[in-house]
Amino acid sequence: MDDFYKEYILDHYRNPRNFGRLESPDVTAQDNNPLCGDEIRIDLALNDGVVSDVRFTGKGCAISQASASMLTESIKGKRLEDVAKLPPQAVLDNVGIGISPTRMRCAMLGLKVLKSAALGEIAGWPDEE
Amino acid sequence: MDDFYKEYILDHYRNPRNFGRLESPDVTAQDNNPLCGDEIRIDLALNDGVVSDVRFTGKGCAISQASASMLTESIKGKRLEDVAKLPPQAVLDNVGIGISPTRMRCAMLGLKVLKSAALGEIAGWPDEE
Amino acid sequence: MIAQRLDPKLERVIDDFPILNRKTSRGKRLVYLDSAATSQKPQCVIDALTEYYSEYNANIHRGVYEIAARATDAFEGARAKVARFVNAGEPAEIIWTRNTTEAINLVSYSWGLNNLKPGDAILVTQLEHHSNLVPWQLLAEKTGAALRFIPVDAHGLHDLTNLERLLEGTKLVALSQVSNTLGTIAPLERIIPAAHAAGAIVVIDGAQAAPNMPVDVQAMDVDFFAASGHKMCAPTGIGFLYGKRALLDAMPPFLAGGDMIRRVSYEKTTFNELPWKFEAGTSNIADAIAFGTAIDYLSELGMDWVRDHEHAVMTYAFKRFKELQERGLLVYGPNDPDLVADVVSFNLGDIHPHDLASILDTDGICIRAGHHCTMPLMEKMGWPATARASFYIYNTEADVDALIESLLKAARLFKL
Amino acid sequence: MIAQRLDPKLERVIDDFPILNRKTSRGKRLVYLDSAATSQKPQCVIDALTEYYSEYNANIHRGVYEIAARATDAFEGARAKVARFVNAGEPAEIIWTRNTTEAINLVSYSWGLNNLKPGDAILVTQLEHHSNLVPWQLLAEKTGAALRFIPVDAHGLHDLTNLERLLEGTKLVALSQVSNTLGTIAPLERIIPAAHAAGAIVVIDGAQAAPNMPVDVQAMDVDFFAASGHKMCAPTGIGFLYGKRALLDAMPPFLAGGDMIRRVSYEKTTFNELPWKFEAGTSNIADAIAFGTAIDYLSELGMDWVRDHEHAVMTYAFKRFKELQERGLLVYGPNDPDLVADVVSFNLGDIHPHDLASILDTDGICIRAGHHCTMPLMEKMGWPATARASFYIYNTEADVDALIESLLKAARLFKL
Ligand SMILES: Cc1ncc(COP(=O)(O)O)c(C=O)c1O
Ligand SMILES: Cc1ncc(COP(=O)(O)O)c(C=O)c1O
Repeated sequence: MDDFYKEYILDHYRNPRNFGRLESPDVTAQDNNPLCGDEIRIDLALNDGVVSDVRFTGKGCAISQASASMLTESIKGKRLEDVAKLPPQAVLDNVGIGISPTRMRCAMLGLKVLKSAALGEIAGWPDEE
Repeated sequence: MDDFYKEYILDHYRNPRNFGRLESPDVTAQDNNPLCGDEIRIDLALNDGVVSDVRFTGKGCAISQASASMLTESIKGKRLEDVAKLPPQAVLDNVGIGISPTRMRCAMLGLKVLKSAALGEIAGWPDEE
Repeated sequence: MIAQRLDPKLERVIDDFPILNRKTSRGKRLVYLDSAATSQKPQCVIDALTEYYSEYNANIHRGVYEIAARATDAFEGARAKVARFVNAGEPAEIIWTRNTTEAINLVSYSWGLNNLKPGDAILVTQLEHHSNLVPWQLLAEKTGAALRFIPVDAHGLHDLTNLERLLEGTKLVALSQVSNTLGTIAPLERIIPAAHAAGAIVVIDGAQAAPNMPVDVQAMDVDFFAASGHKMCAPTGIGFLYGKRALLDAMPPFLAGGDMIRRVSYEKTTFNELPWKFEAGTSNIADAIAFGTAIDYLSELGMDWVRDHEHAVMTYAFKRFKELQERGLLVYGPNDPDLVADVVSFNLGDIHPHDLASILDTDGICIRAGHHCTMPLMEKMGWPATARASFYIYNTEADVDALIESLLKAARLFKL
Repeated sequence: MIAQRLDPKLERVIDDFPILNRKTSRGKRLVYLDSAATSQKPQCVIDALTEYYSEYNANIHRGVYEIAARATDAFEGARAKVARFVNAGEPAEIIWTRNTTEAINLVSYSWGLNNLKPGDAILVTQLEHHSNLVPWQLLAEKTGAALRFIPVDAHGLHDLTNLERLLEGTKLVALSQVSNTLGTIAPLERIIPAAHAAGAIVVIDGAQAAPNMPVDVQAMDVDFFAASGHKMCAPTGIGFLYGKRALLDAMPPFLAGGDMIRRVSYEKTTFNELPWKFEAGTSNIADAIAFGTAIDYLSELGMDWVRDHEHAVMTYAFKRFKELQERGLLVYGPNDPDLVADVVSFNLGDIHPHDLASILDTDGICIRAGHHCTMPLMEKMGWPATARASFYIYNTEADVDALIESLLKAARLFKL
């Protein structure tokens, strides 16, 4: 687990990319992890069904915030319907190293919120689907 | 425990003394043992604070019914205030042999009802006082 | 002591229960015929508790560290086992409760108070356990709904003659799948579709069914199903409510507190998802996990084997009871092993069941005596009390023999 | 591993807890600093369970036979032990519940729904656990009563400046004797008399007090007191509500079912005496009995010793925490061992408590991270989450040392 706290995770945690809010997002979603209180909100701007811009805000652990930050970097230019289908592995590939089961939901929170935004309804936990 | 089922207990069980109701009792009380469902009702006729007549009805095990039957035999002519003070030992002396803890309340039900009648309010379990 | 022609599987089962291999204070073999009140526990279930408390005791759901994760997995894993055991659609449809009683109260408070109004009716049967009667009496009182009864006949069988009329205006039907006093198996295949056709939901008190026969809540199409772990090899203090997700989702929480919330401010609270919405405060973690072990144990035996085994013992018991008819033995209920599950009620001459139970106790035989929490049924039938023997996976024909012998002794003592 | 200068009594205590003598999967000594969530269990409590299930498991109250009598005696004996432990007037004032949460809900449903009306107020504090907040929110919603708060200051201390005004119209005051997030000990000696003078009853959430200090419900003159066995060496799944007899007697039952009735007909039910009126269905027999064993264990240690021991460990912890101030360690709450009981909340630099707990876990150190079921307090204080260490009878200065060392490692990992 100590290996998780790699430099680039700490960097995303302390310097989250795409942090903030969009002035007039086309879709937006927000959720929290009831088990730990971590929160993520994601705003998307769309252009013909394609994600043209993205911002997120949140509070929480390095794992949830860095995962969300890395996720926002990977979706710009993607079609919304593809975003809705992103598998949990996409997050795990982003973070690059093993996540213990107790922290899985920290890692998945950003993806859950992103899917909720894309689907227009509350998505389930990606690791449970 | 087998010794409990002596001839005279069975006799009181099958031929309860003072069984039935008084036409116009001066005091009456009724109770049951919530743990087993045994029931006793006792009617008393009074004369100057002295028990002049007594009847009981009831349903239940040999121990509760025989104890109540024997109890009614022992109180005729007693002052009501003395009846109210009868100790649990009075019942145990009547039945003459050991009662296991699980059956104590069967033995005490009659006395509880009798005390309730004498006190004009619901008496506690005699074995707990 | 135990007859030698025992099926090796049964012999192994008996070996699994440490209490059955002890002697009473009078040096007698324990002949436990009160499993309908609570079952005995196999060593594996006791071991599951010891293991939890000695190796990974920790509070669940919010713990990051190793033993908390292990406890959470075991706890939620046990829920999944129960879900599979009764064939629920998903583990989230299983709510942990203390026992059947709490499960029924949960439905009565959370569904009942919010769905019933004057003019509606609640339909139960005449042979319900107090736990499946009193909550509905109180609910009827609070909501102004009427409480109606499916009658039972002199043999303790359901009389469905007027079922359709009874269902008119009925919003909730609550009944036990198996009667704990007479063993009667309810004709659910007739009642449930009729109830649904009339627009009522169906709550099954499965306290005596879940331990003794295969249960499939989806096949039965019940809306709620309640059972107690302690009657099915699990520890005391843990039971469950199965509910269809759509119903549970629409219901407000019952108990409030930690774990059942999603977000709390001083002013306002939003609630957690299923199943946690209904599980406030620290759960009975160890006993839930050990319930999972009990489910494994029963599943390994196979619930068909359990039913067949009990059927065989009951068949033998009914046969031997016949021999005592001339001594005044009266057997209540359907008196047919095909129509009952694990219990049989009886009386011997004018011996009160409490006296009978005391006499049998001196021979190491444990039976129950009284009203069995079915006072109104007893009153209707005109029985002040009955003696009840109930059989489970570890009971044998030798246990029946011991019972018969002790009954004969009681008859002699009472000069019958 | 453990420092050698250990007081022999403490050494014996540690020996009593099998889990503390095991290693984590990484081969580390288990440093359990999460007893405020749930305590570990001594061998004698585990043995009490094994003994019950192996020797005298039976349903209680209605059983005539030997093991049922033994179980009933042990069960009611445990109730008497709890009564003595908190100095209740009589055992009948102790109601078994699953946990603190259920005990508080019992009061809220049974007393609250029947005694509150629009215009009345319920007074709690700003640092309540969700279990002592959400039930009152729901009660306020159902009855139209207002929910008010005793504020806490930036150190987590109760601000009683406006107590008298807050008490105007208040019918019920509910507060925790010890905060599970900050450890703050509430000034009950001021609040309880003031509440009574204003005509309110007082409900104490004793979840963190009962395990850690002597409790005397009569001396405090509380009306209700709730606690959980699992936080005080007993199994999960058992807790209790103490209530004054006069209040309990006047309250309607909460859960309905077997055991809590006196007489049932199809139409009507009368209820049992205290305490059984409030105990519907089969109780958690084994865990109640083992709770009695835990009470014996704590009583033998002496609750004064427990409080003194924890005070000493907390004193040492606060001292060592100071060393980490320059690395960014922030300690919340009163920061004074005289004002707090068993817990301390903190944060280390910008390391999120979840990350911190994960890192500490790799060293075998178990702490809690998050909102500790006090979300509104966290929000008010502006802390997204905190790390929390809690100490119990088996924790030592060596445990504090291990914690400090691991915090230093985390600081290095996060380049603080
Ligand atoms: C102060 C306080 N109140 C209430 C509770 C709830 O206790 P339980 O979860 O055992 O019901 C806790 C423990 O989590 C607590 O610390
Ligand atoms: C048919 C039936 N329903 C309900 C119950 C109540 O179960 P529990 O006491 O475990 O809540 C029982 C057992 O006593 C039962 O046999």
